[in-house]
Amino acid sequence: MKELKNKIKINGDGQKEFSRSRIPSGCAVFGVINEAGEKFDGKMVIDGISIMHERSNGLGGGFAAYGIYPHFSDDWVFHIFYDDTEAKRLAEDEIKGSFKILLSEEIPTKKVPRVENPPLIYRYFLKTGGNSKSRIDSAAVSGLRKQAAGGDEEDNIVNFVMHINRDICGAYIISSGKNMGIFKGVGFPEDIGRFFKLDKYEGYLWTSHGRFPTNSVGWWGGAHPFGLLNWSVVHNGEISSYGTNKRFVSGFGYECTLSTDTEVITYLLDLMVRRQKIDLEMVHLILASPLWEEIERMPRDRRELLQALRIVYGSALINGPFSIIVGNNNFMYALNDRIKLRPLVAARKDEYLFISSEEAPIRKVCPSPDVLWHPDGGEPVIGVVGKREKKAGSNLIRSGKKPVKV
Amino acid sequence: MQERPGDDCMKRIYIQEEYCIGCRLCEIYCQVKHSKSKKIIKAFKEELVDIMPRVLVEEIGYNSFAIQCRHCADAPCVEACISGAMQKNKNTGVVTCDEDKCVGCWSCIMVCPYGVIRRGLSSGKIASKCDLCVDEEIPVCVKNCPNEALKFIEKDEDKKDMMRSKNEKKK
Amino acid sequence: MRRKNNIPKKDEMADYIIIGNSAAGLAAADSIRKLDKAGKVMVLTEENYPNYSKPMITYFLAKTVSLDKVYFKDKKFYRDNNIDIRLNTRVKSVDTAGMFLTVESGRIFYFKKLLIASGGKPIVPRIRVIGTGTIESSRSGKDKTFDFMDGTNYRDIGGIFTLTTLDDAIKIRDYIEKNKIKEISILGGGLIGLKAAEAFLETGFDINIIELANRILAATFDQQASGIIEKKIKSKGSNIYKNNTIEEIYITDGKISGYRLKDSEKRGCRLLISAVGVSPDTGFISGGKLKINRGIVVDDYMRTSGKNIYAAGDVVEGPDMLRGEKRNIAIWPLAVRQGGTAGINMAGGNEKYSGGFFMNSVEILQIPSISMGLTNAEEGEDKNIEVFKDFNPKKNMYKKVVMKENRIIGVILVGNIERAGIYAGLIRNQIDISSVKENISKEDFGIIHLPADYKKHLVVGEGIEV
Amino acid sequence: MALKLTQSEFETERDENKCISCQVCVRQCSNDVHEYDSDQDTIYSDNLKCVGCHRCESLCPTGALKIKERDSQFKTNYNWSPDHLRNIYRQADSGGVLLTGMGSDKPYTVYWDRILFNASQVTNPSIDPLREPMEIKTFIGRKPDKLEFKKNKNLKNKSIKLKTKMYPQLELSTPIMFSAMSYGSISFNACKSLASAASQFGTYYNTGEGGLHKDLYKYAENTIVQVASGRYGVDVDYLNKGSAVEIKIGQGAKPGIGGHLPGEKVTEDISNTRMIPEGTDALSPAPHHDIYSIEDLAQLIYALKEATDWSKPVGVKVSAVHNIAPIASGIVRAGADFVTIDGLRGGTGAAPQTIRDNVGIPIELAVAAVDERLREEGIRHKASIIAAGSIRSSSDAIKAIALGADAVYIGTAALIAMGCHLCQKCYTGKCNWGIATQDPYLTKRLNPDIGTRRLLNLLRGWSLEIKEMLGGAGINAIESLKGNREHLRGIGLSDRELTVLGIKHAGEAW
Repeated sequence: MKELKNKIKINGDGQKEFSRSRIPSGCAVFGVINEAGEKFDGKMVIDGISIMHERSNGLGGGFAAYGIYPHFSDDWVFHIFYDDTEAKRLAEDEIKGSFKILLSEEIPTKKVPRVENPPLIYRYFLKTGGNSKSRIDSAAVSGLRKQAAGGDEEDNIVNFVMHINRDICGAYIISSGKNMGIFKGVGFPEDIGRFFKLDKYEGYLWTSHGRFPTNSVGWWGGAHPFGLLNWSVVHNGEISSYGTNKRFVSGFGYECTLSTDTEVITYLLDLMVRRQKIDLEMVHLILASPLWEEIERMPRDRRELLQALRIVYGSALINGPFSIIVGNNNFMYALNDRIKLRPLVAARKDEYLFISSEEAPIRKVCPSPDVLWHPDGGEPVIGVVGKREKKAGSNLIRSGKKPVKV
Repeated sequence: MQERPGDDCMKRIYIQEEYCIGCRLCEIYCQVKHSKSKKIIKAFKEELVDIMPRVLVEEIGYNSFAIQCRHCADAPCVEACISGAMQKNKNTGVVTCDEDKCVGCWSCIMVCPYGVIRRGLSSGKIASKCDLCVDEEIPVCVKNCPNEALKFIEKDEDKKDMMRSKNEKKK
Repeated sequence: MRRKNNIPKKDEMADYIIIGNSAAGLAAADSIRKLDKAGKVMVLTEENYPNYSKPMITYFLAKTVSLDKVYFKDKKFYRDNNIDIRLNTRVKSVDTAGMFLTVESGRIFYFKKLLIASGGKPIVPRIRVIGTGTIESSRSGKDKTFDFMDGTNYRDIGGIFTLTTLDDAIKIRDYIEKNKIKEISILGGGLIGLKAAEAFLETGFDINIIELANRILAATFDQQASGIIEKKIKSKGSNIYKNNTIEEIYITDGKISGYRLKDSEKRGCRLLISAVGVSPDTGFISGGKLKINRGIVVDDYMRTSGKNIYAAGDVVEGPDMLRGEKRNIAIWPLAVRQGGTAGINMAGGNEKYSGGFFMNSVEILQIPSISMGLTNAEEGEDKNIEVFKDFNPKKNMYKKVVMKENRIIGVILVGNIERAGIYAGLIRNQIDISSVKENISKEDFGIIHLPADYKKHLVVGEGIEV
Repeated sequence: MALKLTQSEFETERDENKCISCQVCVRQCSNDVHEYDSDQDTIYSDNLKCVGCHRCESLCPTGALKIKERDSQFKTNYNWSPDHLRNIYRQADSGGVLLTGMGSDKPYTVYWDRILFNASQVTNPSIDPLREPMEIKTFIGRKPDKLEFKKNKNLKNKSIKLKTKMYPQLELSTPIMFSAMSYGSISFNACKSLASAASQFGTYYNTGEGGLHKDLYKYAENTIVQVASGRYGVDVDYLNKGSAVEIKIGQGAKPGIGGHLPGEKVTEDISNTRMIPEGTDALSPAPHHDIYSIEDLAQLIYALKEATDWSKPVGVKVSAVHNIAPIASGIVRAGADFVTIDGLRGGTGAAPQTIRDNVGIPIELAVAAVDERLREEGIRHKASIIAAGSIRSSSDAIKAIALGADAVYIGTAALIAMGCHLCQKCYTGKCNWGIATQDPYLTKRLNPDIGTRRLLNLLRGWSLEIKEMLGGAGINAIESLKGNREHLRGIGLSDRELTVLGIKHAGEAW
């Protein structure tokens, strides 16, 4: 593993070097979930995100789709970008060494005028097994991973993804979940959608993102959403606490390779929900924790809980403006920073839950939602698959605020 | 005969002995205040007539304190004054010595238990009697004490402070 | 007996009547007004001046103080406190039971509360007179020959005066001018004698002091102290005759022309001031009505033996805290304090007079001197008397501190009288100074040398309650 | 020996037409520099004794005095600097160790001054502390790896309770505490000022190795008691009085050597507090004689935790030396709840000059290295790091926290707030400002009411500035600054220094 790393160094080109630095971005986010698990094609979400054309500058767009690979629903599917065939070869060696490849194919795309020089885009349907365990536990694994890597399959996947993204130049695993995939690149989101022919896919949960990075270079790997395992995160905003959050997750073995805010948010979510087993309904108490003046007014038990959360997970607090939509196999989770410096709107119609940076996209895809509201700073909006039957009355997990009757 | 320093409602000068550092700046500024020019260098260099400070610093070793007239409620000096020079102002409670009425009989010096009234050697009259700098917002000795040992406070307010600092000490 | 209720118009009525218009009287008026704004207050005085400070008359004589500066209360005092002042009203008798008094003019004044603050009358010794020529008596208009002079008839002899009132001072001043007097003899070297001497020495007269005791200011000074003063007076060319008195007075044309001393030395003298002492002016109280020893006896609340009758000032025999008995201490500060206390009690208050002790301050020819308490005690007289002395005749400095059972009971300061009041405080509050005895000898004896608790009381108001 | 080779370091300039011979300077100078000549009514000054503490200058009512550093008369020699000559003269005179006070004054790079802080423009809004909440509440103590919760499944209202038992924490209203300054090296009034300012502001002060004076028991809640190698004043009550216990292994100004309190300073009151005989030099031994290796430290930490039945954090203070990173890691693994790192420029009451000026490393590099190492080992969250050793301003504090410290200790800064003029003569015990002295004539010069007020103002000022800078960088909670090196940029630093500090150079974007 050691020699592999420096070999790559020699022929790395400027872009790789440059890509290491974090790319700030302001942008648009849009997500839809059908809580009854009913699938719908990508067209709806493409229409939604395209309304917010002005919120991105054409240097990044992307989608996350859940439930699109029913045939391989319990196998891992990796979407990988390669800058060149060399990177593909090296990456595939690694993959062969760790997984059994059920199917590997190029992701079908369509020529779209404003989407230029795409990288090589492949997807692999994999099963763990084979000699995956030995290769991953190699020397390069940091101390903590040993602690976490008690043979838990998902940890191995995390380690493998980090290993590829960090050690093999030109190879980026952009999604590594089950029955889900991330389709992103340089371009306006609606173009990327058409480029990946998303109208051909059907899923019960779609999130999308239009990017407005503040520098010129478009880089396919840097677009949103950012994926790890079943997580997909789209993020509008910029975290002032990036340094602290990055350091915090690195203490638990997460290597921030792609240097985007979204990446660190994803790792925070994975750490909190999956590894620290913190309930989804409580995650906002950490990522956007209430202010001390509110905590001091709470009853004793609640105060003790929140104080403990801030003492232990203070470094996980995401500070600075953000609105994120997080996708996972069975839920969509949206959150605003605790003083709501970025817009976020939510709406419901029958078993559909819409989340968007602006109200217009929701109106476009669903002219008369049952209820539409603006969640408070630090107040999550959660949609869970299977929560509702088709057309049944809504027993939605209501967020603190009473929704605005439309 | 009872001497209570000052009436109960007037601001008085009090001292925290333990913080008096014996620098005598109170005396110096008192002399300046009662000089003609009121300017420190001019007062000391040109007004050769000895301007007596109305506050007196006593010091032995590291113990020292500044003491000045207490403007007592039933002031012995007012009682003993045979010429009516020593008067206690009804409203401000301040005891002052009217220089041109004073005949220099020194009865006030004889009775003042604090010994803070002193003879003007050249004038043959009382030359050093604290007038509480009534025309100043804060007496100059208090204002210029570098260690805030001198305080100018209302009696009750100061009583509360004294009590509080005493409790704090005891607690 | 006059019927009480229908008082004949001619008589007068007041809630409070004060006999005497000096320190004690006006202090009482002041404190009455503090408690009783409405009550009718009347002050009777036999003299013709609204108020003046008796000790200041020697300053008037020495011309350091003009006539209008002799008042110690400002002119508006009576109007401000609505006090009815009656000048030239000498009280003839007091009916303690009927609660009224009669004045010389026969008018009767009823009172609810009476304060006797008549002060003291000068004592004039009985001296044989050898007259050549007749003495013209102003009042009787006939020539009169005497063989003895005493308190009643000394005024008929020209050139013989006492010095206790402003009138005396004015008469003396006029007499000196009229007769171009250069030399003055003073019979009595006590307080008043020395005060008079102080005034005349300031203005350049030659004086002769004739003192019965072996030293001047014998009541309060010891040998060393009076020695300093005597030396200074003699240095001015004046004479002091000690253990001596005047045996005979010679009269020519109704005026004094000389006298012969006990040791038979004869001297020419055209102005003699009798200053042998003062005694309480209680003549107008006929016998038995009030308990009177040397002065009117009062309790701690200035009440006399008569109901609703108080007394204060030089006329009184009050508690002397040092001797533990009642004594007549005729000094200004005590008069003011007693008057104030009496006033408060007369107006319904309840203030206790904690007693006083003798104190005196006099400056003679630029030598200031202060004496207080029992100053004549000497070491060894009584087993627990201790005396500290620092005698420096060359620099005219002397400090004597008399202590009994570790409490200061007497102090004499000559030359350096700085901060003398500290000793007064120690005496008054009978502070035990055993812990700081060695400091007493310090020239700059100050508060920092005092016992800790008393020092704390003075400096920060804590420590012992005094 | 009559010949005095040493030259005076300072010279007092007295403006004759301003000096009114009021003798305030004569009375105030404890080094007897000024002397009044009564016949000529003028005041003379002996420059040799002047230590440059500016007391006379500050109290002179007419501003007639000016104390100036005397430029040395030696021939300029960049190798043999005037200090070297003076030191040798002094040493040739005394033959002893040259003592000095305060922190090193050598011109080593001050990294604080080479680091710039970030601010947000456009991409994220800066937060205005006057209008938005700005949270700088800080917790010091051990943190669990993860939290468990008690959830009652059946209830609808999802009430969740905390299951994990938290370790004891120190709660600070601002990430600034007063560093260890023992009663003995500084006066009781100085200790009282520190204690009462700490309690009023809601932060902590450290007793140092001088024990806890009984009159300061009432500030126990805001006291961190120190256990040093000399064990001065340490008994079970002392341990239970404080809110935290700090084992002192080392001090930035004198790494590797013990404490040195000159005998003149050990008065009766101090000997009671320290439980040592009066007047003896208090020389605490260099190593704790029961800690010769890391496992002994672990034993002492648990012994202290047992003694205080696990009710308060127990931390360890070490001076910043070359292997500070592995040392800190060892300390955390030995069970310490916080690690105090005292840098090269940390102050001291008395220390050999050569050690103070040549031993140890700057706190900036130490904090960066320790934070990095603990992070790599995945134990950074377990314990808090407190940076000490010449934090001179709120910006130093911000940079220390951004480099990885949880909070900072201020010592010299607090003394300066109380009047210290850094004349570096604390060891003489003649501090004219009444701070580093036990002479009652001098200690009364520091009125604790004034001391407390000035310290409160300092804390308040710095806290406001910290809030301004945090807000400027778009952060509204101090937790988001801890270790956030992305907000720091080096200027004029070598690549090597940048990597040690773990920060980019100014000009480089993310």
